[in-house]
Amino acid sequence: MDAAFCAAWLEAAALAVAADRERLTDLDAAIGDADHGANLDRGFSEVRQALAAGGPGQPLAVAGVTLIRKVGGASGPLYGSLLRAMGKALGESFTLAGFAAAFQAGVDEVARLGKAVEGDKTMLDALGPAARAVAGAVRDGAEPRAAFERAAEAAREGALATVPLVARKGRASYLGERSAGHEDPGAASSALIVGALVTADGEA
Amino acid sequence: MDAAFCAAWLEAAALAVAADRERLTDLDAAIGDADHGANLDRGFSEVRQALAAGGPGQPLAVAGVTLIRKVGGASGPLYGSLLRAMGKALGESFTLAGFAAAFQAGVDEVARLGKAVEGDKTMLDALGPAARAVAGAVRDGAEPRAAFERAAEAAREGALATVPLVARKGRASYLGERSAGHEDPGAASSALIVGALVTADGEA
Amino acid sequence: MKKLINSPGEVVGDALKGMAAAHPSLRVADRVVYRAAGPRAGKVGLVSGGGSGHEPLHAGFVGYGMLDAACPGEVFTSPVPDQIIAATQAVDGGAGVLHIVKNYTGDTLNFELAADLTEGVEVAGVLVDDDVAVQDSLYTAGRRGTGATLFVEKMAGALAEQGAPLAQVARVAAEVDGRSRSFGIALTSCTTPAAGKPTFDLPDDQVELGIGIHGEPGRRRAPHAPARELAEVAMDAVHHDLPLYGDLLVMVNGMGGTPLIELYIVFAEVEAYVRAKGARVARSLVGNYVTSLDMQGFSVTVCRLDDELTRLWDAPVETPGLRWGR
Amino acid sequence: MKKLINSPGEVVGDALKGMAAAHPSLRVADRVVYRAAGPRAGKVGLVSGGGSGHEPLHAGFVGYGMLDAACPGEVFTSPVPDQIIAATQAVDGGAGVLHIVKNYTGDTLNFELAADLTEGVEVAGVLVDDDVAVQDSLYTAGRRGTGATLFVEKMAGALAEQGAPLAQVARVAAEVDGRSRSFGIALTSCTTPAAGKPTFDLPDDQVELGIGIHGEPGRRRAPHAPARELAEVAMDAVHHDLPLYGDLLVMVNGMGGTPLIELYIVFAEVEAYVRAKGARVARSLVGNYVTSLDMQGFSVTVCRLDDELTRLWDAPVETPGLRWGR
Ligand SMILES: Nc1ncnc2c1ncn2[C@@H]1O[C@H](COP(=O)(O)OP(=O)(O)O)[C@@H](O)[C@H]1O
Ligand SMILES: Nc1ncnc2c1ncn2[C@@H]1O[C@H](COP(=O)(O)OP(=O)(O)O)[C@@H](O)[C@H]1O
Ligand SMILES: [Mg+2]
Ligand SMILES: [Mg+2]
Ligand SMILES: [Mg+2]
Ligand SMILES: [Mg+2]
Repeated sequence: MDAAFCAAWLEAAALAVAADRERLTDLDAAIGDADHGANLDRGFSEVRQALAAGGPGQPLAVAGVTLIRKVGGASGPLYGSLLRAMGKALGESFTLAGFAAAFQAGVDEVARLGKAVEGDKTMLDALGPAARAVAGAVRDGAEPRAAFERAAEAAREGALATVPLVARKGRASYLGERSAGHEDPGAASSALIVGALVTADGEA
Repeated sequence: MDAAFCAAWLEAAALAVAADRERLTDLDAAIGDADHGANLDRGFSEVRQALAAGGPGQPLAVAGVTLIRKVGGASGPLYGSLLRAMGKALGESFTLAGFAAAFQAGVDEVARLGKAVEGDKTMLDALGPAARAVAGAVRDGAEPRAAFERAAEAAREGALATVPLVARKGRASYLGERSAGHEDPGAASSALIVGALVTADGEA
Repeated sequence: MKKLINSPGEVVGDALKGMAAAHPSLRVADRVVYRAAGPRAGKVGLVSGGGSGHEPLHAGFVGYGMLDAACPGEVFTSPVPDQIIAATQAVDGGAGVLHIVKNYTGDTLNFELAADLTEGVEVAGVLVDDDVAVQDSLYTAGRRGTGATLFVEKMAGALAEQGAPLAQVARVAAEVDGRSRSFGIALTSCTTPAAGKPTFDLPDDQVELGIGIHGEPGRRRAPHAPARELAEVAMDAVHHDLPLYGDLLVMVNGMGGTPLIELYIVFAEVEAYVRAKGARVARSLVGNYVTSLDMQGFSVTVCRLDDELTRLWDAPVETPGLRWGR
Repeated sequence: MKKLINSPGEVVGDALKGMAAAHPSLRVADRVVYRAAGPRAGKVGLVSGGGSGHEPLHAGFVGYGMLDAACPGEVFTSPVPDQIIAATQAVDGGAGVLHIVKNYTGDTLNFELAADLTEGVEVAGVLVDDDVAVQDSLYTAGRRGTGATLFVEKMAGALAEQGAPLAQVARVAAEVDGRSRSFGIALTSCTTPAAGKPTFDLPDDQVELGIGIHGEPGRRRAPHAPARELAEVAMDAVHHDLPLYGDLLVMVNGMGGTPLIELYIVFAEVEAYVRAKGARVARSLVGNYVTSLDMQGFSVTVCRLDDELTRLWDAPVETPGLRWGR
């Protein structure tokens, strides 16, 4: 696996976010401030531009810095830090095990920055299970394709599992009990982004 | 005819205005500022209170001063001046001819103050024909009842005849051609007030 | 209708209670808002008034450098003569009183009646009629008074504060009106408390052009358009009537329900328009100043400045709605 | 959606263009709003910022006696670290810079990242978290920052203007926040330009209690009620958390679409409530100051004053959104 795969992943994630932009914003309207789709779509457009500009650096690191610098809101620095941490941990080429470790490092960074734990009804509820799924696949000696499919499945399940939760972090927490019954927008976008690993792997 | 008739007229006018308050405001919403019903209802409530207080003075004069002092807007001073002029012209008792002359004096006062003429799409388009109808009835030797019925009929027709007109005075004039196709609210309320003469005569 | 009110009949009284409580510099008595400090001997008194629902106009402009008293009527209903008489008598400092009257039948009638009935006070009047959406003709009620009222109150107020005599204050007030033009556009109707429903219905893709400040429908409807185009419609109407050159005072005014962020967007377009005509926005005001209850929309008012008017605009003012220099 | 904009993506940039054109006292560069006069040597610099849509907060409070720079993000989206870093470096007069940050995940994250990355400037921060509608707990994101931000910016700004050192400015800023509480009620949802439709639907007979300033739904719905009762709900919530006594600074703030006349009605009720508790409204502010786009509704913010804070509140301020004393 190599940097080209990372670039393909980011491209696939950008397309997935653009396609579901409205759904993400609607989810955010229900328990937040109705901008999550707009934020991420703006952010990944900037990422595509930054990558197209073709500067130096691991694509994930470039994308991470771009998100941190261009998006704002909660999701900008959080997704930005996820990708930047992954980019830092990965070189030009790496193994699936290396990817799994980098993924976990990124997720840890999100948790550290956001002071959140799984169950708080945030993107972590999709990202955490996804990172563990990749690590599990590595342990099972699975191919990348299978690993990413398991991660995508775990992220989707994790996102859906946020529905009954009462939010303890992010804007949704302001709603208290009323936040229950809605899928967390960040968890939903995380499921899209993790799902894009499968698309990218299919293309590679 | 006497002051008691005037009081009964005002009472009947107050009831008629209260009953049609919403219609008058709706007419005003179409080509004005949606307050004509509220203005007149507030004004005639004050008139009833002033008359109930039972002070001295011709009831029409009392009502006129009350409308001028309490209503505001265009209709307050205009209707107030109409009634005050009539009250000044009439004593404790009077003939139908005296009433006709007083009515015309009041209408002239409205025209003078408002600088309007018939055809400008204002209350004058109902009041003017009504005053002439009473005068005509006097010339024909008619009874008050018949005179008032003719006046009420003339006022109603005059009000309806404002529908196609383009307003040249009052707020409706700001609409230009768009004011055509709507009944003038002040002409509509004039028709109600003149119509109340019939009710009052029936009671007397 | 969803409004922050106790009941439709109490709107004006309750709001005046709040004004009095919020502004120790004001005194409210019998539906008249005065400067708490009272009249100043030898200073011309300035009295204005009109229907309520245009806040901060007029009561919010009572204070040093602007009005001495404001007479608020019911919502969109001119005040009654009693209020105006009381205000006129109370603010006279011996130098006479100027009535600043927006050109509406109700306002002019009630102010005229009041002026006739006020005894012992020299009264002059100025009629504000700046709205170019309305045709000015001998045979109509003439133009409405809208945004320029603020300009007249500010500049005449500054002149009065400087001790100018009544005739001069009245002359400058009329001059400000003569040099000012306005045009307004509504995105939504307002809802009067008494009616409880919007005065007019406007589809989601249309705007009303040439509205006044009482929820009256405008001269015509047009498709909703970007801020740039709406600003151009308004400025074309103004420029057609008052060719723009030299130094201008420009107000982009919200109708009550439009947030400041949108007004700044409109102002950017208006300023660009003025520059393109070779004129200059020398002074400006952006905000909700002459409103129409909860209506969404804006109006632009332009005044052609000269040195004296610029000085009068810049002079200190201390009112709830407009304050600088002290 | 009917708004006075050119396109949803250009809202913030266009509005900043308008601000720059309207206020010669401001300078706008790379999405940061500065005092045109630049930093003053030896004065602590004050930087705030947050999502746009709350105007006049924050950019409207840049000027003498308040902020040195504001960093406006996209609508309801925190600014990015680059803006904050640039602002921090530009306004440093050698005495360090205070970041005034409303407590939202996005705002705190971006300001923290910026503080970490700013070189050569001593940076302190204050977190504003005054909204009692949100439970304050170790296990949640904590209270939101809303109306008290204006109080913090005003009083810390006055202190900085007087030459106080960074630590003291930061301490007083935190004290103002500690003494302030807010509660908000919405009559309607706002519509973000990006979404193009209202964030939530609210039936004509219901209100949202405990809303923030981003169109988030509140803690619960309740039937619409007279202003007196809504004011009581808000004040009960505040009083429950910050018992009211002594001299208070009280702001009745509109959410952007509520006209001033209604805010005065609410203020009258709030003032009566305060009096009934034996406390006193010593200073007040009534108007649209910390808004949520076009939302209709209001919030109340109360700060318990002492002599020092009263002096800081009264000190001269000259910004587009708040001005007195000069
Ligand atoms: N403290 C946090 N830790 C982890 N994720 C968070 C945290 N706060 C918010 N999020 C995530 O961010 C998402 C919201 O992102 P977005 O709408 O773009 O930003 P904002 O909330 O600033 O408007 C939430 O749905 C949640 O998944
Ligand atoms: N100059 C005028 N002369 C005669 N009648 C007038 C004049 N201006 C207005 N009116 C009458 O007043 C009516 C409006 O009254 P009202 O709605 O109570 O006052 P306002 O127009 O001040 O809101 C109009 O329908 C018209 O009949
Ligand atoms: Mg959001
Ligand atoms: Mg009317
Ligand atoms: Mg009216
Ligand atoms: Mg946001």
